[in-house]
Amino acid sequence: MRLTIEGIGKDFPGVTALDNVSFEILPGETHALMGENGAGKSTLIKIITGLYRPDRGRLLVDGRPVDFHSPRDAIAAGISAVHQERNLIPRFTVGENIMIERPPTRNGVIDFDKVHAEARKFLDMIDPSIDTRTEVRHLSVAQMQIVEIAKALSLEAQVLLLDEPTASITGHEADALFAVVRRLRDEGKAIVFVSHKLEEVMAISDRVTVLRDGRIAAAGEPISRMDRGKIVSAMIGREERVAEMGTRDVDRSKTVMEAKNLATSFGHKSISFQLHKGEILGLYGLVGAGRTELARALIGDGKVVSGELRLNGQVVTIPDVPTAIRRHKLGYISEDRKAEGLILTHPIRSNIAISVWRRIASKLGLIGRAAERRVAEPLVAKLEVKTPSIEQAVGKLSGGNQQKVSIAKWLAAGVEILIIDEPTVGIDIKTKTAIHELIGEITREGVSVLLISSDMPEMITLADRILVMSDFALTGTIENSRRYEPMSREIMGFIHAGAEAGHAAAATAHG
Amino acid sequence: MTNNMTLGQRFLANEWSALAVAILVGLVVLASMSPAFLTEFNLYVMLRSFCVVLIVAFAQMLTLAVGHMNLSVGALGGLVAIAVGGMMEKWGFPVPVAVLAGLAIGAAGGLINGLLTVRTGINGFIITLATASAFTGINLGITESIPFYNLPAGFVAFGTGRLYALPYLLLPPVLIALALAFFLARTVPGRQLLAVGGNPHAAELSGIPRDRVIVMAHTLSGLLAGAAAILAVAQLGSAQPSIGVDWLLMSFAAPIIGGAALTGGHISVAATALAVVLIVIIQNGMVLAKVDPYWVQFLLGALILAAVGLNRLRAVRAGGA
Amino acid sequence: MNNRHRGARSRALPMLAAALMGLAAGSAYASDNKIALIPGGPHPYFAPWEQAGKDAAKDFGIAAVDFKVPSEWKLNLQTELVESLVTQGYNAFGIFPGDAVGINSTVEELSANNIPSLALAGCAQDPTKVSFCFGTDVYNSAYLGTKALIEALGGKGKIVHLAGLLVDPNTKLRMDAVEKAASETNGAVTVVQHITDTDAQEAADQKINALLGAQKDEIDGLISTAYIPSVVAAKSLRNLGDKRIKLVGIDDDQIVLDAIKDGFAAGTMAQNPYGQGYVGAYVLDLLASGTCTVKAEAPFVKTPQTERFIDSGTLLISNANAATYKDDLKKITTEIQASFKDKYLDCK
Amino acid sequence: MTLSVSSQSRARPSWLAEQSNLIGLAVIIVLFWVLFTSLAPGFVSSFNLFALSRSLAVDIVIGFSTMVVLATGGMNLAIGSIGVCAVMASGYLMQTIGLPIPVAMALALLLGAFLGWLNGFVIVRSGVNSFIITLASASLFLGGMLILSKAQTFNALPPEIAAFGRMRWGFLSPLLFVALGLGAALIVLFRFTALGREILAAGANPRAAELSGVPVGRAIIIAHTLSGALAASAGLMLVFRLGAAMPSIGQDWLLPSFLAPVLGGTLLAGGFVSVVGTILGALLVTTLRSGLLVMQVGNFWLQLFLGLILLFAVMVDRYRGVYAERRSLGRKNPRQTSGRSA
Repeated sequence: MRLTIEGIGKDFPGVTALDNVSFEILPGETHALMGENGAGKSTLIKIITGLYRPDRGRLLVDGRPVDFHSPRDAIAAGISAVHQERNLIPRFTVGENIMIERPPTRNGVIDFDKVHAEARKFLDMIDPSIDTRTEVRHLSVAQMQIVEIAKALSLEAQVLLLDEPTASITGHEADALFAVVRRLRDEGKAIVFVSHKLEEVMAISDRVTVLRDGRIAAAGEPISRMDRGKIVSAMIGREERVAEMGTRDVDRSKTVMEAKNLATSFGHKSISFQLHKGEILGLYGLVGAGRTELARALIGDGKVVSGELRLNGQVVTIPDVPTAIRRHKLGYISEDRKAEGLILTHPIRSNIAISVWRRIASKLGLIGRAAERRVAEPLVAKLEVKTPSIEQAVGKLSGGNQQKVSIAKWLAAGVEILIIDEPTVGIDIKTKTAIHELIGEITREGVSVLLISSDMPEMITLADRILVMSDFALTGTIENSRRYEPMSREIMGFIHAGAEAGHAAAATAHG
Repeated sequence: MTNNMTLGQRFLANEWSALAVAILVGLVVLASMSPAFLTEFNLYVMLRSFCVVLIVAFAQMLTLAVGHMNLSVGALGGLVAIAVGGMMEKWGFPVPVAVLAGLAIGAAGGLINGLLTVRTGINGFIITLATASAFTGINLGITESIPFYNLPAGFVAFGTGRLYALPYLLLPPVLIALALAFFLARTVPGRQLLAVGGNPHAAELSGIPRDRVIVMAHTLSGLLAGAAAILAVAQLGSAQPSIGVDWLLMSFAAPIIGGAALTGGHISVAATALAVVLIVIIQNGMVLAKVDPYWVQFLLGALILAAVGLNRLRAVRAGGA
Repeated sequence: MNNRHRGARSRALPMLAAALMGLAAGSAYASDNKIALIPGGPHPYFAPWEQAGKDAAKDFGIAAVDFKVPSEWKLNLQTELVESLVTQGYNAFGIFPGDAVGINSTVEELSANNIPSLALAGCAQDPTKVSFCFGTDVYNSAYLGTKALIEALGGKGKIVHLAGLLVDPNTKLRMDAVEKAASETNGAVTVVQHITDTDAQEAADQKINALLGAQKDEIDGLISTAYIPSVVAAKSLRNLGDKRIKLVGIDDDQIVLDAIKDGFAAGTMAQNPYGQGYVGAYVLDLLASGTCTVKAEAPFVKTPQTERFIDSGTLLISNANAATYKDDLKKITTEIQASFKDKYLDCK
Repeated sequence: MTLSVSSQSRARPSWLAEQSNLIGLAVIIVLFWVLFTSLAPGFVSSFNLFALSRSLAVDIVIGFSTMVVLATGGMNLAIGSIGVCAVMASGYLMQTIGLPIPVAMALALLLGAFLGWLNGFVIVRSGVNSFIITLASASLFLGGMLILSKAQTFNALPPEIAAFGRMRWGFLSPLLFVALGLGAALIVLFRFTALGREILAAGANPRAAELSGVPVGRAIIIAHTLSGALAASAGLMLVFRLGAAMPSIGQDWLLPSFLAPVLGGTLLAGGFVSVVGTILGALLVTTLRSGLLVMQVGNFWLQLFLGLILLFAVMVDRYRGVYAERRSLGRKNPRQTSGRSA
């Protein structure tokens, strides 16, 4: 089956996620789809699998245009996918989850023996150790990922999309997966393989398509003609202006935050690092490396199990988020702006003043709209948030302006340490640079920043030092030379060091 | 994982073990307290009051399975009751025709609930609260609160007839329970219903027509509410407009005590049935012990909280499954 | 027990009698009063009020005597209904109080707008602005019923009292009456339990069957002072095939009458709802048009609730008078109506 | 009901959008008043206006009791039970113990607040859906009250109670001014205090509020405490009106308690309340209730009308509450949007 993607475009308020994306997926090939976070990869996959409808362009199967209203249509057309987030029914057995699309029936009744036999067939391809009769909720994250892959295989689809399939499985399970991928390819099926990991892509894909900021950077290039350098430059684009950060005086003598072999309830074993006054400390890692979890533990949204956390020299324990903000001046900008960052239905003025309501309220706890406006207006001007009025509900702003409001919120709260998680995901290029400059500026005003990002160029542009995290452990610290090539190679080196070291630990660490 | 749990752990792990123990203890205590407890007539009385409540619990259980709520169970029941009564008394419909028409009205009510909930995407609670008031309105509008008294003798006889301690009324609920257990365990729509309850997004991504399944759940819930109403009319021997007025609390208590997860996806027909048995034993026991009837109201609330607490404890202990 | 058809059949008799009386009285007033008869909520006991109102309107030439029922047994629904009817121009009310005291604030407002009101079938608690209370002497009726049960038991045994809604003002009086009658046998007859709130079909069915199921052998007699429990008890005893437990009920539902005939019940205390409606309308019409006022020192009966009580008559129906009790009630109604004016009213 | 166009046009601030909904509601109320007055002149008689004002006062406070909890996106099914507990407590304190009226009333309000606090505390501590907790606590509170009071009505209350219930200021009942006073206090709470904002933020997006330093648990508990106190005050108002403390108070509060706030624009999903809207919502319901009775439609069909109105109001709420989000996700976003699903 030949799947043609022709001129696909997709817009979200304030940002164009995909613009005129065209390439073809041919039968009997492994086609890699690469791109930085926010380049539009998962949006494209959601369009191909029928979850989203494209605003422009169309999909063609063997030359015929198709219109998918729901995942059912895509599955019927022979396209199945393994999405990044877990999509299994917790209380169903493994076998039933795998065969959920069309459970085999005998005269109208589900034949469970056949269900488990069929499921066994697909499961054995990857990991024979999983019993099809156990309930999915008792499995480890890695095992769940395998069941998801087996489920996609069971559909005998012509086109199989794998979105970051190896993110949380060990090396030998990945190898088993690659063997299956090769076998399916030889049987004439098309495998679309979405991944960050360069060497995986180089190892198994025939052709590669690279997306950058919603546009095609390289369409269906045979892997033989592409080498690491070419792929990376396609992903980040040579000519992208690396924002010249103004000189920033990082006071290395003063440590504002220090962690000594911290262990957290999320699974970190022993994390140690130091954050200096006015410094931007980068924390780089792939999806599932445990960076967001570390941030949540630090601000009291999770539990620090053991080890020592010092703020400005004193040992502190942070019971909950309000205390982190009020007493320790510690703020956190979440990666998921909509769900965890802002209150979309409330006006800009309240979103900015939210964490200082108690402070600006009068003795009786009274706050007028004017009090909030006095806090919000200067910051909206300073950060150049484009909005018709301060009464505007935040949900109606563009991604970039929403992020500015988040930052304004923490500036209003007068935080000294700000943890920023994926600051520019899903934000257009122009605003991205403005936000980078903004982050630089607030550090000049004395705020120290712990920057979590999986956007390599952003990390290399902003961070003074970069911690590399892999599998809930820090595997290296690098002084940022701001030269892209050597820095990205050194970082990826630490990633794999972590990965190898992680092999043995993976099964037990947080299974 | 589950495979290395001992038999004892496995017995304690599932939902209805605690209920079975509680029922046994209840039976023993009450039998010793009063000899009349195990007499044929008293067992008959208990089984009779068990029938209607069980089907009402099943009606609510089906909507809980998809993570929704059906507040119109009682109101729809009342409407079906007077419809069946009216059809038999006023228009002289033969009993089977009236019963089928009644079930159809119940299903239609459920269908309306389902479509409105899905179409507006609003929490089932508000929609069914509104339709409940509408159904009661139609009921009162038609009957002006005056019951239909003279129903066909055969139908009324069925309500009071018994074989030693077993009331004829017990037959439909037992059949419905078996059919429901089979439907949820072995049929495709049944599994889809639990799948949508367990993880709606995953179900949709796996190609399950989520909206259609939710509408199906509400329709079946309405159908069962109708069935419960018809049984209640047979039991009372007259079609009372007030049937269903006190069903709401019971319809939630039994499935929850039977371990139904409120977020959907996990219900147990057996555990719900046992929960109803437990509740009926408590009610009967209290009349026996000459205890003030208001304690039933109090105990039901306490039982719900206890069951919810137990579920939380079991979920936390099993690592937030 | 078909309430609707019974209504039709029983209408024929009183209509005939009333027509005769109307002619006799010959003093049809062409009055434009609009009178409302309002029960506490939907209940078979009040069904005869509708016909009584129509008969009174015809016999006494009253513009309208309407029977309006709140949709549920709730005082605020009854109050709302009364207030709305005032707005619609009704200028006299015969009310069964949803609550003996709760009704008084509404009655106060009615009298402030000089709209007369009577308490029918149930009394309002003094101090009250209702002209007087015209109903069954529930205390006396329950007392006579319990005495009849004790006699049927042969003077000794354990009895259970099935009572109506606790919110009903008469229930408390009936419970006291049963206790008093039992105490007079100094210990021979004891009241084991008062089961209240059984005046709704589902509650009655569940509680009475559970009671019989659990304590069938320890009970000797049942005294029911509410309509629905009498019916349910009669059905249960027939279903049980038990003639040992004696039952004395209230009201004249066909199932209870059949139970008396077949020996499952010893008797039932008949009340006179038709008379309450008929005479009530008649008096309200006189008060509303101002032709009469209530005599201050009229020969009222004093009860724990009110000093201005008039008994609408009650009698025990047993096998002896099962066939003729209706005529006896009719006689009582006509006597009260005829002698009412000079006994209780001062008229111009 | 003019469907506010705000969700489409970006420029107009939400203030006008909110007002357009209230204006729509007010227009409908006026229309009904004209209709009913033409059909039954007695509708605007001083007697009916007084009766209307009294039942309106109670409906408003019942609406406030649910509105306060809707702000947090939760719900409170126990307002009827809390109301009747406060009523019976006040009856007991006044009649049996003989406390002066103001002291008894204050203690009854305290009891209502405490029961509300209990709901909030269990909801936050257990993390279980507020529907189930308040469903269970409703029967717990009611059962407890019935056991203690044996469902005996306290009808020997001091005469001032019934007298106050019948008092008239012009053709309106003083109870209405009590309700409007409570409304004013709630307006101050939700528009001008930090606590009010925290409750609304906790309702709109509890996760974002938590991460912005808002103590969400505390806000929910306070909202439920307020809800309990308001339910108690609604119950006490009925005691004044009926002149007796009766166990049957509060059983039919559930539907009106949702009708008034939802008609008035309070979002079911939480995050937005309209105090004036709730008042107008209650006025519409009371007008319809009284109007239908006057039009001889008979109160039997009333339930049907109220049900249909709530359905209609819920549909309108559906469009008012949904944000640009709906278009940004391309296809119709998943059915269960920000609505607090079970």
